[in-house]
Amino acid sequence: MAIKTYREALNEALREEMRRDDRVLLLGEDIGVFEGAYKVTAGLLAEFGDRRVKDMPIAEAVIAGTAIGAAMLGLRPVAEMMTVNFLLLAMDMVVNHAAKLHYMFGGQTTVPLVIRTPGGGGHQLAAQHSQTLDVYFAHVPGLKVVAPATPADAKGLLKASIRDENPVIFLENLALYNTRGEVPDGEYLVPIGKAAISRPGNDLTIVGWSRTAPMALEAANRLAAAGIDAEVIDLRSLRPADWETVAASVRKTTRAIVVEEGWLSFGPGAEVVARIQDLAFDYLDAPVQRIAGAEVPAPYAKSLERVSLPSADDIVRAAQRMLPRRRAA
Amino acid sequence: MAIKTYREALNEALREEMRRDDRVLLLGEDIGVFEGAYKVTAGLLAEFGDRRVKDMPIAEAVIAGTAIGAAMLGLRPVAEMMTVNFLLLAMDMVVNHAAKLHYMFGGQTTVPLVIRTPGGGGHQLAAQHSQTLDVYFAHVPGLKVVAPATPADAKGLLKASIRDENPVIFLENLALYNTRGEVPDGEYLVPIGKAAISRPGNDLTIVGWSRTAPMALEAANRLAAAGIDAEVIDLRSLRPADWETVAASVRKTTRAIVVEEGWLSFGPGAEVVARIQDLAFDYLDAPVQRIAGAEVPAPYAKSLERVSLPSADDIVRAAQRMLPRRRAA
Amino acid sequence: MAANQEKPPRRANHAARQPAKTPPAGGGGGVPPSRAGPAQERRARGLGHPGPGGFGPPGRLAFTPEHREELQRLWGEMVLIRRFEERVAEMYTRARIGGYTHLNIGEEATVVGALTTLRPDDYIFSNYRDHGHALVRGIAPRAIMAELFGKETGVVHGRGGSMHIFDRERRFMGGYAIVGGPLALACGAGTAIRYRDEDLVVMCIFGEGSTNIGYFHESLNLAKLWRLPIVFLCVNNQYAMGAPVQADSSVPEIWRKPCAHDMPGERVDGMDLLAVCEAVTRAVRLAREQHEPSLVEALTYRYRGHSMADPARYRPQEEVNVWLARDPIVTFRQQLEQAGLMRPEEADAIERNAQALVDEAAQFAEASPAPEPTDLDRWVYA
Amino acid sequence: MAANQEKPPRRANHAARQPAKTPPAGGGGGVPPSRAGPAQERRARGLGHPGPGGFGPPGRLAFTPEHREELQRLWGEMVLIRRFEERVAEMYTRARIGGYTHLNIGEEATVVGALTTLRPDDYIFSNYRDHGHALVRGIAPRAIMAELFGKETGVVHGRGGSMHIFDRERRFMGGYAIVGGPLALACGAGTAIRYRDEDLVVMCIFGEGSTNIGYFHESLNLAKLWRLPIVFLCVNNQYAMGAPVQADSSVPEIWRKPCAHDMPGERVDGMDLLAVCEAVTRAVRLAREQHEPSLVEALTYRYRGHSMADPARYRPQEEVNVWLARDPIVTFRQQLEQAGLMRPEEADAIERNAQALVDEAAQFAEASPAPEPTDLDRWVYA
Ligand SMILES: Cc1ncc(C[n+]2csc(CCOP(=O)(O)OP(=O)(O)O)c2C)c(N)n1
Ligand SMILES: Cc1ncc(C[n+]2csc(CCOP(=O)(O)OP(=O)(O)O)c2C)c(N)n1
Ligand SMILES: [Mg+2]
Ligand SMILES: [Mg+2]
Repeated sequence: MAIKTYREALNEALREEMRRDDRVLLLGEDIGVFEGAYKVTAGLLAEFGDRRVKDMPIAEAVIAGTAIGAAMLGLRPVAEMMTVNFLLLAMDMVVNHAAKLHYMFGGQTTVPLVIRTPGGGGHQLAAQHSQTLDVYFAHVPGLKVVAPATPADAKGLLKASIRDENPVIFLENLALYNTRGEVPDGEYLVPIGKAAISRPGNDLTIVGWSRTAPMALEAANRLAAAGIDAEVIDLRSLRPADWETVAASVRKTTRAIVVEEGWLSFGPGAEVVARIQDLAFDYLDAPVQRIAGAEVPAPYAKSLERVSLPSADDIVRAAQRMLPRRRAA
Repeated sequence: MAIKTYREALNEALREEMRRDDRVLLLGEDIGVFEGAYKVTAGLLAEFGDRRVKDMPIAEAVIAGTAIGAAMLGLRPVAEMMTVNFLLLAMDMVVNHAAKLHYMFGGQTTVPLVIRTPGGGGHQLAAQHSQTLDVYFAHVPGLKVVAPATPADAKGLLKASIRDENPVIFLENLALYNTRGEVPDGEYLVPIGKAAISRPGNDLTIVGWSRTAPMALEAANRLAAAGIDAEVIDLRSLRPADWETVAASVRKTTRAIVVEEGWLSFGPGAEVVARIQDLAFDYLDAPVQRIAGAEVPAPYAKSLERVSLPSADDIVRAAQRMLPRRRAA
Repeated sequence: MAANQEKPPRRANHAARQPAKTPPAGGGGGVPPSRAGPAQERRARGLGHPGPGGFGPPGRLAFTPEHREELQRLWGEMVLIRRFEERVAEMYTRARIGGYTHLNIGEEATVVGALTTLRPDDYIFSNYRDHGHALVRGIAPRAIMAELFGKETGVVHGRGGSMHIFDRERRFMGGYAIVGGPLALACGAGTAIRYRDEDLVVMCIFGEGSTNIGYFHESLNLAKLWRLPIVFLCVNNQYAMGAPVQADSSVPEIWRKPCAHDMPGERVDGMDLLAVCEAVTRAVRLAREQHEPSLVEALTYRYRGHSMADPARYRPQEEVNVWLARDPIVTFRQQLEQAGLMRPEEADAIERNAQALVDEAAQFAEASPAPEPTDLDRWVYA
Repeated sequence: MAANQEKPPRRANHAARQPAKTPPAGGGGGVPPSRAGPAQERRARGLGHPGPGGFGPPGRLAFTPEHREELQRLWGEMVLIRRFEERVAEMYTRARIGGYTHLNIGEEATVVGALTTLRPDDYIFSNYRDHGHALVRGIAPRAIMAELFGKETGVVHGRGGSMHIFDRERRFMGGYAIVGGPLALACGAGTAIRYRDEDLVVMCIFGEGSTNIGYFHESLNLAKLWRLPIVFLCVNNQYAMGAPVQADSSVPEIWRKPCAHDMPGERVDGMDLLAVCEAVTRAVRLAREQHEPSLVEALTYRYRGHSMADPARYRPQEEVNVWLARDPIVTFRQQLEQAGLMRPEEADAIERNAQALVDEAAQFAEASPAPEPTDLDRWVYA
């Protein structure tokens, strides 16, 4: 066990899986010599050579297609898409192909691949480079969608994703790469589809994933100081999602806030709300609140970008509105 | 006023707008001589010639790009994507470009275009040709997303979409093309963003759009015979969506069912639920129910496809479960 | 380094070794008649053009007695496709088959000539027009027909239907309904082969209309860059739905398009089984032995509409007639008979055999059970 | 009809009319040295290769007294870009500028030489490396710098930043951050021009790494098919982020790629302003007068990393040195001075002027207000 960054944890997972299984290979733009736009693949070309760490032309569709075809022939490709914004160029491969082949070919092929990609805003990268498009993947049966929030989960879930027989979309986040935390050494697997209770509490449930999970935790810690005892749930994966853990929490707390980084309308948070109202209807003391990104293309200017993204402040304020009596505490 | 099919109504809207405004031109695969895969553009090449009805190579990304570039220079392109499944090949153009340019260029350009495309299942077209991907567009600020259910709305909303200054994704549905209804002659515009109450009622609100709106109406008519007086709301557009009309209805009826054709999880129906529980929380007597497509890639076999799609039967059953006392009636 | 245009490699040799090929009858769909002289015309049409690397020595088949059995077998494959597709058309009309259904009728020489060049352990990626490909690959007619009927006994258990035949055992890696998609997947298959250092080949089959979508050049570039053992087989049947080739492609000679990747391209008469077989044999050898991907364009024609739903009114009847006059099944039979390699009784027996297979397939399909609704979500996840 | 390779059109004439161009120094990033003889090498490198249609007569500029003023102006443009970008780098380091910031340093001759060929009513589509393009197009340095600072006074009101400069009035149709995207939009602009029967031209600027994505060939095909008046300007600065051109492109000579569309392609020394200007002038004329789209590949080098975040450790210093020795600003100044067309005092004045503009721009940007948070959702919808 050592303190590592989220980036290092990912790198460790890739390295360990490549050592363990020769079928694992990496595909992507500038992942070799350049070591990845965000340096997640640092050192892997040096260790594994260009047979297994394959730099590809700027052609996202054929990067995804190559991963799918290789997976159909029994390899375990891990493709890096430089950011999720560029994955939009490979949506046909992801949705019409990766997600469909096992089913439409009557179980005769599997597609065991991972597409890793960071999303998220906050770096003034403007409208075409700052999106969080989780719902695009979470909506699609046949895909698994994983979105770790901590270095330990980054490692454990990436290793589990690489070993999964299904296509996994592995959502990273620019704002998390430098975050630090304890990461178990060696063989450490986190099962896909199980939420984590990052902080137990009784007054209120706050649900997040990826970047919004630590944000929720920060808010909960501040709320504790104000006498509000929030339970924080980190979904960890959106497909499958662990609705039972969420519902059980809300049945206990009777109130919930869902926090997501992307645009509010038709985002994954809506599904969380829909599940809560379905599974815990009779327990709810107030409408589930959503905190999300502003519904605008990401602006470049810091003054605008700052207010366009959700923050721990927003969560604290919403919680205090929901639990006014405790506010005075 | 005459009885026309949904297909004829669309054709009429295109014809009228092309006559009215020389800036309107049509782009797409096989829309000219072939008159469109679903014959929506029948007769338009003959009337307007190949300057204005432009057959394009099979290259969805550049079809969308051509529409965007032409719109930036002041034309009003209407692009047909043969089906929404192929629009996945142009997601970058739609999401990273069409939706973003007005904002990211500080208001200096508009992108007044329409992308028309049918979605939907029910024709045994299998996994790669049967999808309903409404949420992909509804989620994106900068786009408008229109989904007419009736021939009259098809005409009135298409005309309004062509005149809109923004990029409009105009969602048609294979199952609707042959449906018939009264269509006002000549200048008939339906404003984007206003839901229709297709049937007033007091016991229950059923919300649908596109293909599920007539399905909801059929169910409501059958429920009426069983003594349940359902109000049917046809959203007509998903972005902007008319949440106030939905909420007002639910405040009256206290119960709601949302019906959508696509996959349940993370579909647009979740947003409808989230809005209802937010805007009408204190009025709700039961959790909002969702009826949606099964979460599977579309199967080819009729025996499977039939059970994978929502139906009026499903709505009737759900309504009867929600209002058990009236069941005997 | 050297460009296509710089190096006239083994073109001369090659032409000498090769029997003259009949260019497709003039005026045939889409290929504008050349205004150049005969030699230039040959080259402009790309017939036998070997590309910079040269495609190596010609294939082995000829109308000679030692090939009698194999030639009859190949003719039989074409007949089987034709009879099968005719039955499919009938069953579609009788609503036994749903969805989109695309036939190989008219394209049999291309289908059989190309696929017969492969080893059983090679891989094939096809598109939605895949029944013929599946038949030649040895998938049982009954399993395909049952699939089209949407039955549990179908080759993919009724989940995929006409456009999505797949057979892992025969390395038939699927029919796909998205134009261009399979080219990208083929790159992945090629990558896996090179990764494991195997001597296998991937054949990827697509139409001429599919060469304008981004996937085409993205895939060719990668295949060349990584030296993937892929044969890109372009079935140029002159139309993409209603669009003649020159309406979609700035360069309607598809064999020339790989020049952007210094990849060899060759055009062949797709109505001539042996010519197709020869050209594809060269391409397969290049891929297998030299890891050199290449493109073969087979000029052919679909006698029916794009799919069963298309009456194909956009084509002049005279054009259709020109191609009908070159029916590959009729022509090949005549050639066999003229060379004394097939007697009428033999032909009849082959015909009867095909007919029997197709009858049996339809009966099997009809009698088979539909998938159980309770199995709806089987195979969503592995 | 005729292929690139069949027809040696006006190549000879053309070469005769054109002054010898220095090929970029050997060993320079990515272009593998040719093994062919000098004439072949010239063609293989594509220098002055006019493509099948020929690019028409050469441009008009030369180091002669009647061009004195214009030549000085062009040098001044290069100097302005250099000084501006240096200031940008400084301001980025001082955290006044955020996001991704890509500089044109080293590419000034290409930028100025190409854009100076356009009329004010022509259209330009650029990419994220757009500061220089915007400056040459006449957008005020202060408006660009304020944009980079994320200020309301920026050319797009701080909404877009470095990668998204836009100026409707100057028909500068935007910088874009998605590789390949602008090529598709340029097709739309070209379509609108043809629709209205105007004599305008669209210039679309992109890097060599962007020629492997589907958009590239989809767009070239459409441009050729519809005869859209587009100049595709490929700024081959040898690297796409860390990838040298031959790592991504099976054909590293980008000028040859349009062969797949029978589109003229030409390679030019991108460090030589007049050469770029000449080649692009021909391409512009082709587009304007004959609706013939074409591609010009300018061989140049980025002296800095891909973006401000990239230390560019993947390039050998010797390679960088070779290109530094050909600095376009130094070279052009020497040429001007040797031809007696610019005195040192004149050069100094131009330098001072650029410096003053940049100083003023930075002050203006610093002093300008940031966008109001309450304006966050302005311009989401029109
Ligand atoms: C990406 C995509 N766009 C459009 C279609 C609709 N479509 C199916 S087949 C076809 C024509 C393809 O023509 P071609 O490649 O020549 O093959 P052919 O059908 O003639 O065998 C089209 C446009 C599709 N399936 N996928
Ligand atoms: C579709 C897409 N994929 C990846 C990227 C990330 N990216 C930005 S610039 C770049 C390199 C482009 O190189 P080149 O086209 O040669 O232009 P240069 O930056 O050298 O001017 C890459 C990979 C992107 N912006 N868009
Ligand atoms: Mg075809
Ligand atoms: Mg570059």
